[in-house]
Amino acid sequence: MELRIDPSVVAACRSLAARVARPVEEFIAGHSTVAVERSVLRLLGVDGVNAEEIPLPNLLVDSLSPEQRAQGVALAFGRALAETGLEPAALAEEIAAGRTTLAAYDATPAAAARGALAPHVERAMARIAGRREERRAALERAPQGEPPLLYVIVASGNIYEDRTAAVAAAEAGAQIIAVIRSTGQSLLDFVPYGPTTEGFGGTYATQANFAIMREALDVIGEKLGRYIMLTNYASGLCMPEIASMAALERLDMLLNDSMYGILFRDINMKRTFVDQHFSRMLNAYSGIIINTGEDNYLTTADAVEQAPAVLASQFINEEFAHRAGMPDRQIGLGDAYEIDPALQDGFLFQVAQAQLTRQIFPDAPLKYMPPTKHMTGDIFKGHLIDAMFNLTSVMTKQTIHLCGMLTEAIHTPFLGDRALAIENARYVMNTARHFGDEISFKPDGLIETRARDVLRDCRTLLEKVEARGLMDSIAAGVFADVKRPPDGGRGFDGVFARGEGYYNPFEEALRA
Amino acid sequence: MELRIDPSVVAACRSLAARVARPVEEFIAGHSTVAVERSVLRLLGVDGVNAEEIPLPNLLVDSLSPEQRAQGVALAFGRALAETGLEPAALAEEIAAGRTTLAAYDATPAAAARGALAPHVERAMARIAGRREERRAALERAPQGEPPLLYVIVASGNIYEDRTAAVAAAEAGAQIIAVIRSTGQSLLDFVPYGPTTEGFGGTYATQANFAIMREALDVIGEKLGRYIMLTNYASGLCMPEIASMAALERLDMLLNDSMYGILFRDINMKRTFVDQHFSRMLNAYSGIIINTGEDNYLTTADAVEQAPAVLASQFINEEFAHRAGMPDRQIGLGDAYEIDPALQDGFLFQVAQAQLTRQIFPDAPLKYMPPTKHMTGDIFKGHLIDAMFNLTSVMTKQTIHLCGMLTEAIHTPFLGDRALAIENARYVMNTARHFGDEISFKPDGLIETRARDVLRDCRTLLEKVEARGLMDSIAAGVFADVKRPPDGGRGFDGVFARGEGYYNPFEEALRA
Amino acid sequence: MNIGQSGLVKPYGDTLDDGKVQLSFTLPIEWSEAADEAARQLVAKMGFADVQVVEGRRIATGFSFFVVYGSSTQSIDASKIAAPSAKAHAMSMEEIDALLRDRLGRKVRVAGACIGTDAHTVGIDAILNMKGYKGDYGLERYQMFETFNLGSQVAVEEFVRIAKDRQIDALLASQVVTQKGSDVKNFTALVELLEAEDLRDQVVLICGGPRVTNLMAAEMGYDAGFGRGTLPSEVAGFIATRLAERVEKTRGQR
Amino acid sequence: MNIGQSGLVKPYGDTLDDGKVQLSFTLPIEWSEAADEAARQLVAKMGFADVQVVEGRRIATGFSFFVVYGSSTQSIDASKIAAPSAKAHAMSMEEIDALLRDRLGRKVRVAGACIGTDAHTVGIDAILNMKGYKGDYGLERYQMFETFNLGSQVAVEEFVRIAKDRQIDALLASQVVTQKGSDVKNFTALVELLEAEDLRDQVVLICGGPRVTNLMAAEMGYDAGFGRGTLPSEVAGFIATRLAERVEKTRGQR
Ligand code: B12
Ligand code: B12
Ligand SMILES: Cc1ncc(COP(=O)(O)O)c(C=O)c1O
Ligand SMILES: Cc1ncc(COP(=O)(O)O)c(C=O)c1O
Repeated sequence: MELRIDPSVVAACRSLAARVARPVEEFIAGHSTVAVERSVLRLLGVDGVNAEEIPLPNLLVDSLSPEQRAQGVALAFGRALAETGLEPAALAEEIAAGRTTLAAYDATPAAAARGALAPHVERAMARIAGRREERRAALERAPQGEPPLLYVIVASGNIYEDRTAAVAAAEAGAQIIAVIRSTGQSLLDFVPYGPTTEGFGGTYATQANFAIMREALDVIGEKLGRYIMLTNYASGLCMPEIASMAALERLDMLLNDSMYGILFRDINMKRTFVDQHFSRMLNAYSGIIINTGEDNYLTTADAVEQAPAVLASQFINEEFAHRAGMPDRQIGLGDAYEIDPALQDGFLFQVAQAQLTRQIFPDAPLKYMPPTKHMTGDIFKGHLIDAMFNLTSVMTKQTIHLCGMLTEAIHTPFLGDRALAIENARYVMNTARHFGDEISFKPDGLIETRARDVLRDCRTLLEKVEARGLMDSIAAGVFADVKRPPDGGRGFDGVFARGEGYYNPFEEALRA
Repeated sequence: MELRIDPSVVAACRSLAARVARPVEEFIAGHSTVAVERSVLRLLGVDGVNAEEIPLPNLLVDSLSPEQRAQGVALAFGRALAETGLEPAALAEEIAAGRTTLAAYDATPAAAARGALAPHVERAMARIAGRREERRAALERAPQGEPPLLYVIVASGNIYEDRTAAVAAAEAGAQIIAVIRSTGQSLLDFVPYGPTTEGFGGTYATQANFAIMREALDVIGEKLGRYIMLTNYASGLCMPEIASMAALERLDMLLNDSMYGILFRDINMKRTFVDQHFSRMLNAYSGIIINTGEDNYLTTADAVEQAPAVLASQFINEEFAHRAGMPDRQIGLGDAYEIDPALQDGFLFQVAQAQLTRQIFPDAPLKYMPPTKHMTGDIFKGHLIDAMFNLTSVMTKQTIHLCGMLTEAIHTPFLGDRALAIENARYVMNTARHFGDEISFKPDGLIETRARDVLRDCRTLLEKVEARGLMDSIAAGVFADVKRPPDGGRGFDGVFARGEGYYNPFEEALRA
Repeated sequence: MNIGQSGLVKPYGDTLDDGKVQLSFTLPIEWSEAADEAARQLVAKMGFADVQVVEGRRIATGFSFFVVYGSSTQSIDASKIAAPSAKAHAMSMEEIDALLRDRLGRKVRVAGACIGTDAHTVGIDAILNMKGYKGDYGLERYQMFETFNLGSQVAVEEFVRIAKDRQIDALLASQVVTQKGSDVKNFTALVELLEAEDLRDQVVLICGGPRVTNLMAAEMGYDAGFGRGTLPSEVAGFIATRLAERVEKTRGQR
Repeated sequence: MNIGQSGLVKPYGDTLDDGKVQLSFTLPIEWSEAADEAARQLVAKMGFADVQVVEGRRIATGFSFFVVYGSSTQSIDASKIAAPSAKAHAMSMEEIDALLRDRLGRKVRVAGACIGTDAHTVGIDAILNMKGYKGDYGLERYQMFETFNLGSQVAVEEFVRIAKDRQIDALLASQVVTQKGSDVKNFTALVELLEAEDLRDQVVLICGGPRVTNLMAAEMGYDAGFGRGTLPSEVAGFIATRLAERVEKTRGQR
């Protein structure tokens, strides 16, 4: 079922993406953010909150002087470690309790700081490597089953109800469980703490919640003889911190897009670019598959028109991921089934787009999002649109398959909705399992022509972006029709230039 | 989306079917049945019931002496017409009232009888031709819309509720309305009379009910600017009578299968063969499209195994229809989507079968039946199976598309079920309207191989039938695993040999 | 069971005891915003709280279709539901044959039919025919059953006559068409006729069909009822156990 | 309307007043035949007659899913439902602009936002943006509207401040997330704050979102509420009519 597309156009798009990313990479190399620094602390073992519920990593980073911050929190913290001889967690507690400050050790030489950090960095790296090895072994013992991998969300707001829902979904056939974050968490400039039981439209992403869910899924996975993957959301103001927590708690995937926060959450672009880079370095090392958010272009604007933008975003996400050291097998590029169900031959367009993505990114674990925007309260109709989506996915061999819910327009999924959604996917994917292998497209027909048009328009778009520069293009509203100024948006004050001697021990360790 | 099948095998099957039908045709030519005779009376204008609810056509035919009957009711009735000078309806009333008998006019010469019949025969033929012309004009004024033509059933048991349901369905997009008969009507050796409001699992087929429905559909069709077709069931003990009534009331289609009654209702085979022939002659002249019942093979046995039997039955039905003077465009051969939804790649097999039928019978208005057997009380799953059926139908360009109901396993359709079913078909057929045109099958792949296997096995089956003779084959259980002895089953006593001078004026008129 | 302290259960949406139920129905009124509101009030009158009309639309002149969610205020003590299954006698074909050989010492004579005007034989065939159902062999395949499959549209009188004439041990009646209660009517007619003919206690009387439950069977005076998805061995197991028990009892009485 | 003599309507399956309703729900119990029976009794307790559990199956350890049909015994007098639509002012863009030009003689200042933490701007954008919705132009395209689209996650305080600062005539608040009643909470907070600031009578106050109804809007103290499928011109028509009325009234008072 190959589309005959021009490989030279694909190659041109890739090299345009590289040229688009290069100047941004230079910016990234010269900057850090409060979130990157907080994640350094988290990796070192700093966790917990003070009496006002402020997470210690925030407390510590916010306590840095501008000069200290420019060198990275690690050096200041390392100095204190060296001088106090405390473990990182204990040191953080001391500082939180006001019994000492990071300012107190400025005179300590950088070398001592590095020395004091080294064993903790090593321990963190080993712990992450251990988690990665756990996953490898578990997958070997209890393979996941064949793709499209069925992915469902849980989102009750209460981690314990979510756990019930997740276990039930796994039993029903789900292969991946995503815990959706509470409304607005991506705009918080800190990560909440502890197990949580209240959230709106989702459950807070906290390290404790990660652990609760991981354990439950390990248990049910063992019972079912199928490893169940766990995923959550990174993109937002805390991308690198969530990436660290996910690494430590063996999440298997993370939503992580190089531009989502900018376009869809009005997060400052510099902040996002720096954050995504470090978070992806961590994801790469943790063996975590990232999921990019191209579906968002389609839910906010017309899906037929946005197709070239989706493809362009995929090229850019791929490029940024490569630059963070990520292999193709961890780059879960996004796409979605969002064409108006009333459009004649809309299904053909969807097949064209899905197959085009499959061919252009042959080794990427593509993430295919279900219809959402055109879902209505008519659950019967919704179930059918989901079925056509399921069919497209199995035909075009998508990898990560988000199961559409018949109640998409109504509420975050009920336990029964999830069972019906999984049943839908299983039925369609089984009855048409090899259909894609058994057909080919009419040469120069509707499907092939559509795919070529999208590819051509994507190239034009990337050329435009390359000519203007990525940051300016975003400012000019080239993507998703939204304009974001380079120094506007949330979290800009958390971006800073790396000073002379800036040190992030994990960056080094991860590059090694 | 052509399957590469061997045309010589198709040709072989056709000539086998011809050889299978020939000896049966000889039998048919030498026999008549009480149902054929009753339909002659109906066409002449005899209708109504006596005080005991016995229809006058039955009363009259049952009153014939064996000798009279062997000559056909027309002669006896014609003699009485000639002698009494009454109109047919009035004459029948006189006989019913006991004021005269058919036996009274035996002495009248046959020529006088023929003469007396002639104007009534002519009037009947003209009326049918008029009905046919009405349909032609209506379709020209308000075309039906493109196939697959959406066909739904109404079956409340009450003709007035059925009318409400039919009009609602037409508004929702239905192009054909079928009124399902009450349980067991096919085993009645008479046709009930008048409008009826009680039936089980369906509504009685009566001429009054036909007229009520026809009128309602003409009105709504006019309003919608789309001619709405009406259909009912002929096969059973009253095939030719229902064919006459349908001709007079401008039904557009009739379920009419050359073997259904034998296999699935234990009606005597000779009775059925004779009845189907005359009923199809009438259907041919009325411009009524017949629908054959191959779906029944699939609901009673395994659909994967029965595929060759379905194809064989289609060849036989085609042959019998041709012999009754029917053009291809009126031969609505049946097929159904009944493969177990749990079978891997079952969808591929369905596509293979549907496309095979489409290619072998390119001009037949194929009738595609929905999943029924594997439908369960899980209406959500059922809706999905129906969606895959709808997709198969539009891909393979079926003509008459029975909309599957999500509540198939539960109740005869509710008004709301029908709306959902039509919505399902419309959505799928629109979003994938030209998908079939845009793909081709892998040469020698699963789909093509399956189609070839079915065709090959059909030929083998027809060879077996031809070798044994059709009647003996049915007796031996070759079809649908049921054994029916040639002289067993219901209605055998209504079959008789045509005597010297047998006369059926409509047979002559229809042949002309 | 995920039940609260009380033992009472409620429908479960995404939180224990939230009571969430999905409803859909048609109302014979023209669609409008007021129709949505009528649907909402109607569902509230049915006793649901937090009623949300998530879909309401015209499906034909004078008819509107609705999808509604609400929270049921009702709950039920699931632990107190008495619905003994007739399928409790899980045995293999070999075990059943052995049981009958040991305890009864002769072949069991079974007659099955689709009674009344019902012509849906696939279900009863699935139980009786050699081939069976979903890989589970039918009664004809058992060494210790002699089966008579009378097919479809068998009048109740005919069925009872055959039971008498052929000295049937177990009668299996099937009903698939349920419209307007025709199934209950026919099933009831069968018991009544058997009682009138003093045959009721002579036979193991079983009914089946997709809408049959064991409870409903008991209420109608049957020994057992089997619903959707029944396997032949479940029926065979029931017959064998019941007959074996009768033999015990008769022995005990002597 | 296909209603009986009484004016009362019931759900319609295939016969007037048969009351047929489809339900589905999950129970937190392990599946068994007794679970089916529990589901049946539960639906009977909800007040339905002729309850049929047509599907019951295990969907996870300790959870079963059911599809049920029953006949509702409830009915409603649809003719007495008072749910005036806010969409009754069907006018074209040209007509609306003309009305405003004639009666108001100045541009109407409109501000819209997705309030609270809600970030679902597609709905309010559909009403405000030039492009509009389903071929119906948005308010920005009208000559007589000056619109301020404040985007998403606008705090109620911020919204009221802007209303004051920019002398807004009509406030449009959107809520798409409804979980745990967050929509009603935010909408109510907005009215209360407007009242506290003595601004309520100064503005035409409108809410919208997929679960909003005009009735609910009235109950919360809004001038109008617009639900799923709203077209911009319906909102524009309402604003224009309401403002024109106010002008009349003020004139009348003088
Ligand atoms: C196949 C079928 C037919 C075939 C029947 C062929 C045949 N020889 O049986 C044909 C095409 C002839 C047919 C005709 C009609 N059918 Co029909 N048919 C069906 C269908 C699609 C499947 C039934 C089936 O075979 N199921 C598979 C078997 C294996 O399941 P089962 O019957 O439930 O049996 C299992 C258990 O219930 C149990 N069991 C059953 N009986 C017994 C008995 C005993 C003693 C025991 C222990 C167990 C047991 O064991 C079985 C194995 O697990 C159903 C819809 C559906 N999907 O259910 C409609 C359906 C049953 N038919 C229906 C109707 C209305 C008719 C007609 C009346 C329509 C018409 N007017 O033409 C006719 C008339 C037939 C008549 N006189 O009865 C309706 C009944 C509505 C209702 N609830 O009353 C249904 C539900 C379709 C619908 N939605 O309208 N039908
Ligand atoms: C697109 C979408 C998103 C996009 C939003 C992008 C954007 N910029 O708006 C993204 C991906 C960002 C998103 C995120 C989330 N979403 Co969202 N999303 C949707 C989705 C698929 C479509 C909504 C939509 O755009 N509809 C199309 C518009 C045109 O329709 P509309 O909003 O109804 O608007 C019309 C009318 O209601 C009316 N109207 C609306 N507002 C107003 C205001 C006025 C004044 C007037 C007059 C009229 C009016 O006019 C419009 C035109 O007719 C729905 C599911 C669905 N199919 O409905 C879920 C949905 C709304 N989302 C949901 C959730 C939970 C979330 C998240 C919280 C999930 C998470 N934890 O990550 C986040 C958080 C966002 C937040 N902080 O609010 C839930 C809400 C559940 C509930 N009932 O509470 C839904 C129902 C999905 C689900 N089943 O879980 N989402
Ligand atoms: C890439 C990506 N990250 C994160 C999110 C969720 O972010 P938020 O918590 O802002 O809704 C999404 C949601 O669609 C996404 O696509
Ligand atoms: C060809 C044909 N005729 C008639 C019927 C209906 O006949 P009856 O009334 O016997 O159910 C069917 C039903 O499926 C059929 O396929």
